[in-house]
Amino acid sequence: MGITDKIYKYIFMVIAFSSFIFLTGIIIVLFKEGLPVLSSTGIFSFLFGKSWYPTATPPEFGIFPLIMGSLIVTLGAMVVAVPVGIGSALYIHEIAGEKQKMFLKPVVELLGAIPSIIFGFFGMVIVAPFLQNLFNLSTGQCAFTGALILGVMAIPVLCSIAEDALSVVPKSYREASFALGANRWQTLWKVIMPAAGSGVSTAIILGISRVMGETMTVLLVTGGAAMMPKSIFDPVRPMTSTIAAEMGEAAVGGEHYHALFAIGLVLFLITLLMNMIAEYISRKYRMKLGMDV
Amino acid sequence: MRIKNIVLAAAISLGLGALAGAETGTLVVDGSSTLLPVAQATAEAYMDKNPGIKITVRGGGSGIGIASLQDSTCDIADSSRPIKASEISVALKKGVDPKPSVVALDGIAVVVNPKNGVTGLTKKQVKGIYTGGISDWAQVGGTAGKIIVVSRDTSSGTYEAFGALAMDGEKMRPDALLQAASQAVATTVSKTPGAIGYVGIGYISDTVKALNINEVECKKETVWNNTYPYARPLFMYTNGKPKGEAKKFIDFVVSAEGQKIVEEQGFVPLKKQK
Amino acid sequence: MLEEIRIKVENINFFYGLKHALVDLNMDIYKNRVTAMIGPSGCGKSTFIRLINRMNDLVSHTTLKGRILLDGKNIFDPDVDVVELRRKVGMVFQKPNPFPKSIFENLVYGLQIKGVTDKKVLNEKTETALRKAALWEEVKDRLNDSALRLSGGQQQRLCIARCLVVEPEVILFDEPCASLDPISTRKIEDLIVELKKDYTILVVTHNMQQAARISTKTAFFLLGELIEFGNTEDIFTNPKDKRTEDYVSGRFG
Amino acid sequence: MKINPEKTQKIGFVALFICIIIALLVLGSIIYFVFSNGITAFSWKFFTDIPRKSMTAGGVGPAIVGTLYLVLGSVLFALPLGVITAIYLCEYSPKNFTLNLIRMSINNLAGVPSVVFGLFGLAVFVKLFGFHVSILSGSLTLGILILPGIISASYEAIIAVPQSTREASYALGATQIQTIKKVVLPTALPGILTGMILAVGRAAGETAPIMFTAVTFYSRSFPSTIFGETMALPYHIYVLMTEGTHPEEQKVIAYGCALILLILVLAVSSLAIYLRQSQRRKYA
Repeated sequence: MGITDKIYKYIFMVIAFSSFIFLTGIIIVLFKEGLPVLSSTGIFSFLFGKSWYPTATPPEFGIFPLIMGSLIVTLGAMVVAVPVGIGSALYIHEIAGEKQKMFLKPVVELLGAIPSIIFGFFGMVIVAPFLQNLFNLSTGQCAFTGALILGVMAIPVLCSIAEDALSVVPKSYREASFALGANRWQTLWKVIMPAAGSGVSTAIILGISRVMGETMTVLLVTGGAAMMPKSIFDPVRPMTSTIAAEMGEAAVGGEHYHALFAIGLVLFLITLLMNMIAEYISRKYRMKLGMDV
Repeated sequence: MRIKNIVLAAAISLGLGALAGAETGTLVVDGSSTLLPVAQATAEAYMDKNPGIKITVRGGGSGIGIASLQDSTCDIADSSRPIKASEISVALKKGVDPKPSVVALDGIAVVVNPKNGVTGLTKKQVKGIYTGGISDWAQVGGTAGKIIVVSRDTSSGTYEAFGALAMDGEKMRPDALLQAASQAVATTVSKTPGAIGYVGIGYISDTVKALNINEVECKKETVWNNTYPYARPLFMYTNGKPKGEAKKFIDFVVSAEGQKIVEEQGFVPLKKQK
Repeated sequence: MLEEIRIKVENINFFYGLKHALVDLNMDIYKNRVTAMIGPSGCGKSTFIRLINRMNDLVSHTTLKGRILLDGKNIFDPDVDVVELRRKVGMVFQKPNPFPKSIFENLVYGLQIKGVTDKKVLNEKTETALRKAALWEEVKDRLNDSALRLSGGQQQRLCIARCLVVEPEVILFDEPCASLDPISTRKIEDLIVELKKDYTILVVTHNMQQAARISTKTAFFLLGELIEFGNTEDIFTNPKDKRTEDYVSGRFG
Repeated sequence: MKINPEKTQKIGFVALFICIIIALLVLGSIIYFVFSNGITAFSWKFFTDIPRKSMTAGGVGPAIVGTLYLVLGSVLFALPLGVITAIYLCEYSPKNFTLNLIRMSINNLAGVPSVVFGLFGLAVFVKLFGFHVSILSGSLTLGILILPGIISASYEAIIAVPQSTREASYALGATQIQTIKKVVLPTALPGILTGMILAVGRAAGETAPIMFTAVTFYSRSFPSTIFGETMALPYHIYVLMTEGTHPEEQKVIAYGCALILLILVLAVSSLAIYLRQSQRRKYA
C-alpha cells in the first residue's frame, strides 16, 4: 500500500471512530452532570422517591412518578402498536400483492417520517379534546391520550422491522407447510411467525425504546402531573417531557439542572439496555437462519 | 462537482452573513416565560419604531435568563422573581453586576366556575385547597362537592409565582390537573362546575369568576395599593444600571405606550406616575 | 522462432488462511504467446494469474512463498510499486465490469488516474485502443453513452480496450468469455489471437476447445498443483500425465 | 368444538386488513387535519414575512429560514463523517474488534432519545465549547443525531458496489484512494444521497435537541450568523401552543407551521423513497 493510501487509511480510521466518541461523550456528560444529584439525594431515593418537587424549598428529587409515567405511557402505546404494527407487517408480507406492497411500504415509511411535534400538536388540538368529551374526562391531556398517539407513532417502526424479519424467513418453510396441506393462515401463524419470532420481538423492543425516548408528543399531550398514576386517564409526566419542560427553568449548575441530567442518564441507560437486548436477539436470530451477522 | 460548488457557496454566504450580522445594533432578551408575551410584544413595537435595532427574545425561564446575564450572553434578563443572593455572587465573580428594573406587575386571580356560590376565600383556604388539606367545597362555605384543582404545569412562571405567593413554597397536591397554558386553565374552569384555577389577571372574563382573597377584590387598583395578596413585580435585569440600547428599550417598556401593551398581554401595568 | 521468457514462476506456494491454494508452482511464460490455464473449478488457475498483478493483495489472511520474476525482477519485492506493476500487467475479468460511467470515461480512467489531462492524447489513445479491441466502429458515435447500455460482449471488449489504453505489456484474461454467448465469445477469441503480436497473454479458461483454439502453451492445474505444462498441441494430443489425459478427454471436470 | 380452518383464515385476514387500514387512516387523518386547517394560514406573506402582533399575525419566515440553516448545518457536519465512516468500514476491512466497536456505537447512538442529544449539546457545545445558544450548536447536535442514519445508508450503498468494479480499477493501476474517490463513491452516490435526504427530513422535524441549543422564542429578523440563535419551525409550533396570551390566533399560525413542516418532511421523504425504488429497479 502506498504512503498516501496509508495516510488516508489512518485519517479515515480516526473519523470512523467519531460515533464511538460521540456515544462515549454522551455517557461521560450524563454521568458527570448527573452524578452530583445522585450522590446528594442517594441513588435509591432518587430512583424510588415518590415526590418530584424540584422547585420547592427544600426541593425533592424523587423520579419514581416520572419513571411510572414513562412506563404507563409506553406500555399503553405498545398495546396499540404491537397488534396494529405487526398486523400491518403481516398484511403487507402475506396478503398484499406486488402493487399494494409498492404502495403500502412507502406509505408506512412516510407515517414514520412525520415529526413528533406534529403528532404532539395533532394530539393536543384534536385528540385530547375529543377524548375528553368522549369519556367525559376532567382533562384530555392524560396518559391514555399519550399512549394512543405514541402507539400510532410506533406503528411504522414495528411494521418495518417486523416486515424485514418476516421477509428473511426462508421460502422453503412456507412451501413445506403448504405441501403438508396447511392453508395460508395456518402457515403464517404456525410456521412463519414462530420462525420470525425473535425478529418480531426485536421490533417490539426497539419500538419500546423509541417510544420511551419520545419527547415532544408526551410534552404536549400527557398533562404533565408528576404524580403516581392511579389510572390510565390520569395526567402523567414522563421522564423525557420533564427534561424538556424544566431544563429552561433550572439554573445552570444548580441541583435541579443536575437532577435533569440524572433523569437523562436513567433514560439513556434504559434505552441502551433495550437496544442491546434487541441487538443480541437479532444477532442470534440471523445466526439461526445462517446469515452473516 | 456541481454539488460541491453549491455547498461551498452556501458555506461562504453563511460566513459572510456572520460578518455582516455583527454590524447592526442587537439586543438579546432572555429569561422568564411569564414575561415572554410582554417582552415579545414590546420588542415588536419597539422595533417598529426603531428599524435599525434587532431584538431577539428568548424564553428559557428566569433561571436561564439570569445565567445568561452572568455569562454576558444576553443584555436583558427577564425575571419573575427577585434575583437570589447566590446568583448575585456568581455574577459578581464574572464581573457582572445585575440591577433590576420593575417593568410590570403580575396579579394572579383565583377563578372558579360562575355557577359556584363561593365568592371569596382566605389565603389559608386557598393554600389548603392547593396543598391538599381541603377537598370539598362544603369546607369553605360552598355547596358540598369535590373540588377539582386546576393548575398551570410546574415549569411555567405562573406556577412558580403561585407556588411562592399562595402556597408558601409548599408542595401542590399531586392530583391537580396541570394545563399547559393559562387559557386552558380558564377553559377547564369554565366547563367544570367544581373546578378552581388560577390565571393572570388579564384572563378574567364572563366565563370564569375571580374570587376575593382575604376579602380583597382582584383588580388593578388593589394590586397597585398592595392589598391584593397574589401580586408580584416583574423584573428586567441588566448588567449595571441600564444604559445604551437596553436603557432605551426598558424606558419604552415602562412608558405609557409600553404599559398599554403590558395590559393587553394580561398583566397589570405599573401605577401611573403623577 | 526464439522464445523469450517474460515471466518466471519459482516455487510459488499460496495459502488462503490455512487452505493451501497453490503448491510448488514453477513455470515460464513466453513473450508474445498466449498461455492458457485449464483445469476444473477451484484448481487454483484464477488464483495463480491474480498473483501476477498482485490482485490477491486485496484479499486478507493470505500467505505467499516463492517468487514471480517479471523481466527478471521479483514482483513481490518490497520496493516494487504495485501500481506500476498493474499498469504493466493488465487484467480482464470473468464478468464484464465496466464502471457505471460513460464509455469514454471508462476508457480514459487509467490515464486520468495517472494524471493525463491532455484531451488530444486521451482521444488518440482511446481510439487506438478501441480499434485494437475491434469496438471502434460500434461505439465511435456514442462515446458518451453509459457503458452499461452496451451488450455483454461489447462490454467485455470495452473492458479489454480500457485495459489496452494504459499500454500494458502483459494481459491477464480471467475466463473472459464465461458469461458471453458463442458469437461474442468468438469475437473475443479472435481478438486475443490478434493481440498476441504485441502482448504477452495469459488466459484462464475452463473451456478446453477455447484453449486449443487460441493458445500456444497450455498449463493444466489440479488441486493447486501444476500437473502439466507444455505446447498446447502436446497437451491435447499427447499428454504425458494420466490426469491431464483424463481431463482433456472429458473424463472428469 | 372444531374450528373450521377456512373460517379462521378469513377472520384472520380481515383482522390483518383492519390493522393496515388503521395505519392508513391515521396517516390520512393527520394529513387531512393539518392540511385543511393549515392551508387557511397560507399566503405569500406567511412564508416571507416576520411574525407580527405578538406572533398572531404576519409570517414565519425567520422560522423557515432558521430550520433550513439548521438542517444544512447538520448535514454539512454529519455527511462527511458518515460517508467516511462507511468507507472505512467497507473498504479498509478493519479488525473485528474495531468493526464491532464502531458498529455497536452506531447502533446505540441511533437509539439514544432525542432529548438526551439536547442535553449533550447543551453541556458540550453550548457550555463547554462556548458556542452559546446558536445555529452552530444546534446544527452540531442535530448532526450527531442524524449521523447513524447517514452511516447506515452510506454503508448499504457502498457495500452494494460490486467487488468486480473495484478490481477493475485496481487492475488499471489505481491506488486505493483513487478507486474510492473515482469509482466507489460515484457508484454509491445515489444511495448516499437517499440517506442524506432522509436525514434532512429527520433533522427538520426534531424539536427536543434544538430546544436548549439553538432556538429563540421570537426574532424579528432572519438569522444572519451561525453564531446566533434562530427561530425554527418545530419549536415555533411548540411555543405557539404553550406560551402567549392569544391561543386561538396562535393556533392558526401553529397549523400553518405544522403544514409547512409536514409538506417539507413528506416531500423530502417521498423523494428519498422514490430515488431508492428507482435505484433498486436499476440494479435488480
